[in-house]
This record gives sequence, C-alpha cells and structure tokens, in this order.
Amino acid sequence: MATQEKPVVLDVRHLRTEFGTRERPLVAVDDVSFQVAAGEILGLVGESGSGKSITLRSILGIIRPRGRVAGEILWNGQDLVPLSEAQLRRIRGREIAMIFQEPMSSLNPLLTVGLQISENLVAHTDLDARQRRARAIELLDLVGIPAARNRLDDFPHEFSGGMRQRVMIAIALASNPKLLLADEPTTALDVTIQDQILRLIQSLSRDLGMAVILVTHDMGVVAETCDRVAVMYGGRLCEIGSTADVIGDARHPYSLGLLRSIPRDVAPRTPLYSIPGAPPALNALPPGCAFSARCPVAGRECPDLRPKLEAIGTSRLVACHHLEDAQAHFGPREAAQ
Amino acid sequence: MPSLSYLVARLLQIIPTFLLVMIFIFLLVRLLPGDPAIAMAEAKATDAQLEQIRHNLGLDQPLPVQFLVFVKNTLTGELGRSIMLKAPVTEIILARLPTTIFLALYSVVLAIFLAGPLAFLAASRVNTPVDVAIRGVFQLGLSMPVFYIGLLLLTVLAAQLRWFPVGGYGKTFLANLYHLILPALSVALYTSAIILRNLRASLIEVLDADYVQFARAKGLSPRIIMTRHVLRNALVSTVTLLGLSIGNLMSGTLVTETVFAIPGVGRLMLEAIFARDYPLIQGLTLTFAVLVSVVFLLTDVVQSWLDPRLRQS
Amino acid sequence: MTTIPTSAGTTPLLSLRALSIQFEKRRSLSDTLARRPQQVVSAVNGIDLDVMPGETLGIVGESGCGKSTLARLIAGLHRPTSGDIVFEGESVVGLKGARRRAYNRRVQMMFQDPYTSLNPRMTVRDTLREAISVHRMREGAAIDQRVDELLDLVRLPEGAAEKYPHEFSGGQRQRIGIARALSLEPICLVADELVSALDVSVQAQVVNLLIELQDELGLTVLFVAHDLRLVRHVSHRVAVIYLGAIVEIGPSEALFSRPMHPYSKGLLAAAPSLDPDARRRAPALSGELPSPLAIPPGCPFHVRCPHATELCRREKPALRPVGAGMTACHFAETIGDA
Amino acid sequence: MTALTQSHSPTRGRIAAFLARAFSRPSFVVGVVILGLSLSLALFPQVFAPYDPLAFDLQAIQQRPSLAHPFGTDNFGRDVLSRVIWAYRVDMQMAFFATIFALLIGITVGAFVGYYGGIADVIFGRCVDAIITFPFLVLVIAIVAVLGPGLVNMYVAITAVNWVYYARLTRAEIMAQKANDYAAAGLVLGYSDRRIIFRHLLPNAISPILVYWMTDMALAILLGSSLGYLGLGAQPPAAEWGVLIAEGRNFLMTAWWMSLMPGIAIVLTGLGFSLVGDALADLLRPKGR
Repeated sequence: MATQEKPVVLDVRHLRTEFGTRERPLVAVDDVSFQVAAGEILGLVGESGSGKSITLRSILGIIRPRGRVAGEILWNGQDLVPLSEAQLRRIRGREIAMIFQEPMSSLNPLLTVGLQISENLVAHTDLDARQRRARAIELLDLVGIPAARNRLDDFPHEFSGGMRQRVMIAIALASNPKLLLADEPTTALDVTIQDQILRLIQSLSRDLGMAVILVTHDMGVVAETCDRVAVMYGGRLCEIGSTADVIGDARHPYSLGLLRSIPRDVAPRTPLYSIPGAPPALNALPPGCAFSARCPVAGRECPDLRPKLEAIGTSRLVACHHLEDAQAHFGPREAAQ
Repeated sequence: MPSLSYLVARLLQIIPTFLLVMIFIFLLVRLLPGDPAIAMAEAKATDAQLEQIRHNLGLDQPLPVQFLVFVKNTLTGELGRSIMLKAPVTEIILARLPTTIFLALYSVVLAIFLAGPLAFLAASRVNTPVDVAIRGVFQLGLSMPVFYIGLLLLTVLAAQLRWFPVGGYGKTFLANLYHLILPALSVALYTSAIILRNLRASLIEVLDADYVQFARAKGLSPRIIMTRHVLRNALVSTVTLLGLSIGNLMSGTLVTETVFAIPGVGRLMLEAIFARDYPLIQGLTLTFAVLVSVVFLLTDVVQSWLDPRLRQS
Repeated sequence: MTTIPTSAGTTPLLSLRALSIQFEKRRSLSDTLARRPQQVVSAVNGIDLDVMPGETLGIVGESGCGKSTLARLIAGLHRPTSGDIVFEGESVVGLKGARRRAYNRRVQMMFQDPYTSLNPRMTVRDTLREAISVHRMREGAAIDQRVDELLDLVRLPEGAAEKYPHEFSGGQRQRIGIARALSLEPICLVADELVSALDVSVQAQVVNLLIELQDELGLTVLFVAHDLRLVRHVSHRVAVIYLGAIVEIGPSEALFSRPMHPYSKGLLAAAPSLDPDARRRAPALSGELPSPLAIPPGCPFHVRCPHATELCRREKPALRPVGAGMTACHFAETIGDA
Repeated sequence: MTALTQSHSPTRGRIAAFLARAFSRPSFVVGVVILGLSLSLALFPQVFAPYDPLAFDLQAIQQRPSLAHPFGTDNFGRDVLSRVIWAYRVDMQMAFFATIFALLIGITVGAFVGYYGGIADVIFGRCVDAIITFPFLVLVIAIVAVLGPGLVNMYVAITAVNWVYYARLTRAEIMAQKANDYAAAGLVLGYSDRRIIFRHLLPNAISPILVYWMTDMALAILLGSSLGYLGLGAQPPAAEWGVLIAEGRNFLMTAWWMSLMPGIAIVLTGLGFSLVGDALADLLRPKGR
C-alpha cells in the first residue's frame, strides 16, 4: 500500500491485544496492521473504546503483564512482540518514546523536572552529570520553555498544563528517538495551547526526522497535523490512507459519519448528521463488522462477516462490504456556502 | 526543604489547639469525684487544715483564675506534687518517659519491618492467593487486642519456652531491646496491620499511576521505577498514617506496659487513676498530648519534605 | 409556553450589568508570616450583556476564562461581588427561599459532567419526580405521566425511567440532565459545556436535540462551550470571553467569518480545521492565558497580542460597536480588516 | 412527597443483585456467619450455655477442657464456655452502644459543618485537633476516671471521644459529594438545604461511614475488653471477655484456658465485623465511572 519513498520504520502486522482470562478474553485491538515511514506523522483516530491508545501501548509493551499482545510489531525489521522486558527497555525511551494524555498526572509530582529528564539520559546515554544538565536545558529550550535554565529545579506543579506537556515532550526527546508515540497529547489542553503543542510536534518531526503516531479523537487535529490517518472503531481498522484522501473523500461509513457530525459548511441550527447509538463495549462486539450496529448501510451479512481491508486507489485501504451504498447514502459533499 | 515561614506557621497553629487541650484537662480534673483536699490531707485533718490545703492548691479562687494559674504553672513546667508518690509530678514523669518513648519507637520500627515487605508482596500480586493470605493475616491482626497478644506472647514465649524475659527493662541498650521485645511486638502486631492495609492500597494505586506508566515508557529499569517512583510516592500517605496512628500507639503502650509491668508513663497513668492522684493524672494527660503533638508536627515536616506540593501552604 | 423566537429589538429577557465576582484564596498562616499578599481570583470582571428572548447566545473562551463561573452566576449558584443580574426587569441577585425557587423555575441549568451531574442513587424517575413535585408542577398521577412525557421529549428509550444513571451512556445521561432542567418548564436554559465530555459521534445527537427542543418550546439558551464549531452552529449571537471579560460579541456568522478582536482571530485560527489546505507552521497564538490571580493592566490581552502598543499596556479598551458587533480593542478597525 | 420515598421494584431487584454479589464472596459469607452466630449467642445465651455462668462448683476447680466442660472451668469451678457465651451479651452490646451514638452525633455534626462550612467548620476543626491530640485510650480512661468505672460510663466516655472520628469522616464525604454537579443541580432546582443534605448528599456519602462503623464495632469490642481487662469497664462478676481474661491472668501457667478461650471469642467476633466491613467497602464502591 505504501508508495512513499521514505523507508518504513514501523510495520505492525495483525496486532491483537487482549485482556482478562484466556477463556473469555476482552479483545481491545483486533487484527490491526499499519506502517509508519521515517519522519511521517500518522494519525490514529477513534472514539473512546476504539483501541487506539491500547494499540500505542502495545507497541512499547507497557500493557504487559495485564494485557497479552499477539501479531508482529516490526521495528526496523526486528519483531518487538517476543522481546523480554529487559530487551524492550533498550528500545523504550531510546528509539521509541511516548507521551501521555494527562500532563497533570504523567509527571511524578515529587521529583524535579530536571531529574525526570536526566534519569532518561542516565538510562540511555553515557553523558556525565554536567553534560546531562546541559542537555536537559537544551531540551527544555527546544520545546519552548522560557528561561529553561532556571526551571530544572522546579517541580511539575509549578508548571501550567501546556508547559507540563512540553516538559513531557522534552523528556521523550531526551535520547533522540526515531519514533514518538503521542497518546492524545492535547486533549486536556485548550485550543490555543493545543495548537502550540501540535505545531511543536510537527516541527520537531520535521527538524529531527522523527516519525510520530498521533492518537486523537479529533478529525481536525488530524487534518492539520498528520500525513496519513488510520480510523479505528471497536478495536479494528476501518480505513487508512493519506489525510487528504480520508478527510476530503472518506469512504467508510464510520469515517463519513464522524466527519459529517462535525458542523462544517452546513446552515446554522440545521440538524447535524449524527451516528445513532453509542460506541460499543469491548465485550459486546459482533463477530463481523464492529460498526454494523450503528451503520446506516449495514446489510444482513455485516454483523457476522468481517470485511477485509481492501485497496481503493493507490494509497488507501477501507474495510466495508457496502462502499457504494455508503457513497450513495452520504451523497457527495455539499458545496461550500 | 520546607520554608521557615511554613515551620513557624505550623508551630503557631499548635497554640489554639493546646489552649483547648488545657481547658479540657483543667475541666476534667475539676470534675473528678471527691475533694482532692481530702484525698491529700491526713485522715484526721480539721476543717481549717482542709481549708489551708485548698488555699495552697488555689481551689478557693474563681475558675478562670485557677485556669490562668494552671496555664502559667504548666508553661513553667510546674505540674504540682503527686499525692500517691509524694514527689513533684514533672520529676516522676520525666523519669518514666524515656521508657515509654523507647517502647513506642521500638514498636514502630518492628511494625514497619513486619508490614513493609508483606505490603509489597501483596501489592505486586494483587488478588493472588499470596495477597489473599496476607490480607487475611492483617484482618486477624486487627481483631486482636493488644493485651491479649501480650498475654499470649508472655505465656508461650516467655513463661513456657523461656526465650524471653517475663518482665523487667534492662540496663544497656541491647538489654533494653531484649527485655522489651515482647511488649513492643504486642503493640507492633496491631500497628503493622494498619500500616499493611494502607501501604498495600497506596502501592496498588501508585503502581497504576500515569507517571509510573510514563516511567516504564521511558525505558527505566524496574529497580529505579520501584525506588524512585513507586516507593517514594507510596511513602507519603504511609507517613501520614504513621503520624496519625501515634495515638493508637500510645494507647497500645499503655496497655502493654500494664501487661508486662513496665515502669513507663502508661502504667503510671492507670495507677494514678486508681489512686485518684489528680495532679499526676493532669500531668500525664498533658504529657501524652504533648507527645502526640510533637509527632504530628514531625509528620507534617517530613511530609512537606517528601512532597513539594505541600511546601507552599 | 410556546413563543416564537423574536428578533432583536424587544426588551432583553436577562441583563447582566457590570457583573463581577472575585474569589479570595484562603490565606494560610504561613502566607501571612511570609508577607505574601492576599490572592484574589478575579473570575468575572465587569460583564455587561443582554440576552434576548428566544435567542441562543454562545459564550466561548479557554478554560479558566470565567465562562463557567458566569454560567453559575446566572443560575444563582454564586453571588456576584458587584454588579447586577436583571431577569424580566427585576434584580435576581441574592434571592432566597420562594423567590429564588420562582427564578430557578424560569432559569434552569445543565451541567458538563454526565458522570457527576446526576444523583447516582436515584432512578431517573425519582430524579424527575422530585423536581416536578417540589415545584408542584403536577399532582398525583399526573407526575408519572409527566415523567414519561419528558423522557419521550429527550428521546430516551422506554423503560429508562426505572434505571439508575450508571446504566446509561454519557450521551443518554446528558439527555436526562436536559429532561431534569425541562421538568420545571423554564424559559431560559444555561448549558455549561453540555457536550464537551461526549464522544464526537454522540455530540451531534445532543446538539440536534437541544436545537429542536429550543425551537419547539421557544427557549432562550446560553450555550457555554469551548468548541468553536459547535458554538457557531448553535448560536445566534456569540460572546468571546478572555480573563473574565467580553472582548468581542456579535452575530454568530459575522463574528466567525470576520472576527475583529485579535484574540477572537487567534482563537478561531487555533481551532483545528478540517481543511488540510489551512495548515500552518506557526501557532496561531503564542503564550498562555495569564493567571486570573494577576490580570495584566491595560488591555488584559496585550501580553499575547501581536499588535499590542504602549496604549494597550496602559489603557483598558472598552467594549464598543465595531462592524456588526462590539469589540474591546483600541485597534479593532485596523486589525479587523487586516 | 411520600410517593417519592416509595421503593420501586427496581430498587428491590437492585438489593437482590447486591446480596447475590455479596454472598458470592467467601470472606463476606464467613463474616456474616460469624456475626450471625455471635448475635444469636448474645440474644439467647441461656439456650446455648450448658451451665449457669455464675454458679460455683468447688468440686470442679480449674478443670482442663473436657467433654463436660469444653472450655474447662475457672478457679471457682465456673464453666468457662458458659461464661464466654454469656459474655457475648455484654460484648455485642458494647459493639453497638459504644458506637451507635457516636455514629448518629458524628453524622449530624459532620453533615452540618461539611455542607455549610464557615465559622462552624473552623471551630469544629479546632475541636478535632484538640481531641485527636489525646491518645484515644488515655482520653477514654480519663473520662471513665471522672465518671467511675462501669459499662454505661464507658459508653459515655467512648462516645464523647468517638463521635469526632465519625464527624470528621462525614464532613470529608459530604464535602466531596457537594463538589459534584448533582449537588449544584439540586440548588438550581430550588431544593432546600435539608433536602439536598439528606436526600442527595448523605445517601451518597453514607457507604464509607457505614463501612467505618463496621470496623469501629470491632474496635469497640477491642477497646471495651481492654477497659474490662484494666478494671475500668464491665465489673466482675459480670461475664465480659476482657474481665474473663483478667481473671485468668494469674493462672496462665496452670489454667491457660481461662484466658485463652475468651480471647478467641474476641478475635473471632472482631474478625466477623472486619470481614463484613471489608467486603462492604469493596461492594459499595461507586460504579459507573
């Protein structure tokens, strides 16, 4: 599917993550495959319970021991799934870094910001204490924290939410990772701060040649930030393709519904398109298409027969039995007013 | 480190609390049945002699005046004379206090050594048979009164097996440790059950915290995650709990001193009550309150040292 | 009950006059000793606002800007430090007892958090019955009948009445919240971030319901939210709040298509757009919202404003007519046209 | 308004579901069985006790446990089993009376200061500070010393100190509940303070208080028997576990059963309360988030 010239760094194949007992597992991620090229920003979009965050955590293996991961996660050709904790630690934070949604609770409240950066450098580099301090200042500076030199000895509660998210990014960048996993990094922030953080991630990715997987529930964030986008629902992929394709010309009924429910180019106070019902619980998924219960064009076979991801054009995959019906149901996009 | 203004403020906060404490003690002793003058006087004292004793004790003054005298005397360390022991209360208490403090510290240390590893084991194996067994043990511990544990230990380990002395205190530090192990253990068993429950809960909570997940994602070693991120954070609430259970601990030492006939302030309190020795009761109650306040103060300081968020307010 | 939404020009239903509220932070002894000054959070700073009957007034701003406090002030949950709230010609500040109940029967509120805004120990029926019977909206058997009507009105499935809040999804809980507010048959609803805790696909359901009910019942709605797209879609008029003060207010379409205040401009630009062509490299607004403990002198926005001059640092601009609405900026004309 | 408090069928269904969940836990079942037995023994000791607990039998002094006397006999030849059984009456009473008034006063005061705050809350805070500055037992002993030993005075003494703990807990719970939007909704719906406190906040705040009550009843037995042991609680010849243990204290080497058996009763009963309390704490944890 990939037609990029850049080499693929991460190749996830048939990822399956489950929790609970082996007899009655709760499948949070089911047969998810995607690739990330060097320096590329991939958006992973979905609602609560779509499995997007679990996918991210599965890559680093930090859902173990409670979750079980199957499939292949090829990182520069090396499969991460069978690796032991000790082997994974050499990749976590060093080659693949991760930032979390809640800047308030993801930093240890009892330790200074400087220490939380430098413990990363201790784990992954050979720098001595003085060099680590210099590097920490450099990192805080890089992520746009004013007067970085004076803030190393401050504690997390002395920073605002946006600044804490910057600190988290600085920690993640400490050992020059090649891939940044960003789990809803801006959900807890205000729009103007969200905008600043997204632009920061974008420029870091560009300047450092770092690939990013950005998990979000906001199609707008994807449109403004990502090169490609994967849409998830009920732990499965519905659609994956370039941002322009998916945002501008979505094909899966779920992506279409999600995009249509956002007010855009519609007359004020007219009814918005809305997807009926609510996102499903993981223990109540049908064997077939996860979206079939809420889908306006679902056929009789949909709840039982799982649609495969199939290529449409050169750079997009969609998993739906009723692509034409979906097109007809949603109609062409109304012209902008 | 906590700021100076924080420490001074914390010290000043004790004043209103202690004023209430003093009022309470003052009223309590004034409500004691029987006329203290009669208790203090010789059996054949005349009315005039009783009047003289009352006057000496200041009992013929109005209550507010008596209270002010009481406060003034207390602040200067003048707690009156014990009726029972016929000696200054301050002297008696100071002579007995080290034993009790030693016993209390000993119990705390034992309790921590008992509870710490078990809590850790239980928290890292939540809902496994190990965890269930450990929880069962602490529930049992919570149901055992200190005097009963004490009697059991005394009978089995000291009297029957003769591993430990039946009573006494010892002269050197090591002898102290040896002599007081059973009484300390009696208190420690109960205290450790409380610590265990709290530490287990806060370990479970911290292990699940975002910043511990983030620490894992950073690729830190399990040892560093455990010591720097998990233990330190779980400790904050446990320190609070330890501070708050000082009252429990004191209650425990009172009982254990009685069971093992240890000459500490706890047993003295009981003796004073049976003898209606009101200057001594007053002094001892005050001593306990001071001890608890000092521990509360230390707890707050340690807490604000552990948790930078507390340093500001 | 049903009044047709009237156009502007009639008397306002609700007027805020120089409304302000300050919260004094609790001062500890150690603050006094260290001679730290008394900290005062100025959550709302002199807001003047007229709400016309039948209209939807959107109130937008970032978290901490005071929009939620404003909503609670209007609902009577806070008492203003100064200023007045006038409803149907009468001041409603500091009402007590029966008069307060009478006001709240007319002005109801809906809350943000679907998980904490319903009493978890009461069934939906009990929740609604309580409101209806306390206000004597119905008597006897008519109460239960009214409960069913209300649930029908907010499109909750049959049998919902006997369930407890935890048995519902977030979107359904917000519908229960709407039904509870409507049970008093109010004429004005204050919606504080009604849908922001919901999944995107569910938000549209609730917004559609709100618009429909408003048209059907002729309600006046104050729609407090941070999602600009939704506010634009729902509101007739919009007020943009920054540090507890209105920086711009005007007809929704005019304000969104041509914002006049530099903050409104930045806020709109920062909101993620679905148009991949609208990509920017630089953030739309730099800096962060200053603490409401220390509101900058002069124009409160000057520390983040790319156009700020000496005048802005010195003098606080008043809200004045610019274009189709009102703007509080010394240079609204030049910036607005840029 | 009476219609409001009527229970609907789903409530009954919910209780049934709750009981089903509760009884699927072994620890809860064990706790309930222990407490059930304890209560039966406390209510009908005459049915269960094989002998008169006060009857001397000088032919059978300090007999080892046997079929005739499963728990042995004491230094007056009284049947220890019968004495332990009769003591259930006293000790279960202690569990109840030493806590119930503290619970009621504590909830009332705590709900009031938690809801209204202000100067009452400040004064309350100072009182709490002062009272927790005394070790619990020291304060209770001191009050008992004023009032004189005996069961009723002990209840008064314990209640005088113990209500503070309930009030503190209630205050914290009420404040936490008050921060929820449903409390604000109640205000906007024009409900009275009384209605908001008693119909909305308290029902949501009560579970941890009741759980605490369970464990506190265990504590009351420990405390009451300790006072009995020290000679400040129930007075001999009344059968009370602490008193029984104290009576056997001088015969530990010759008649260990005199002290051991009543102690087992204390531990078992305490365990019953704490098992039930622990299970309830788990079961009553709010769900749906």
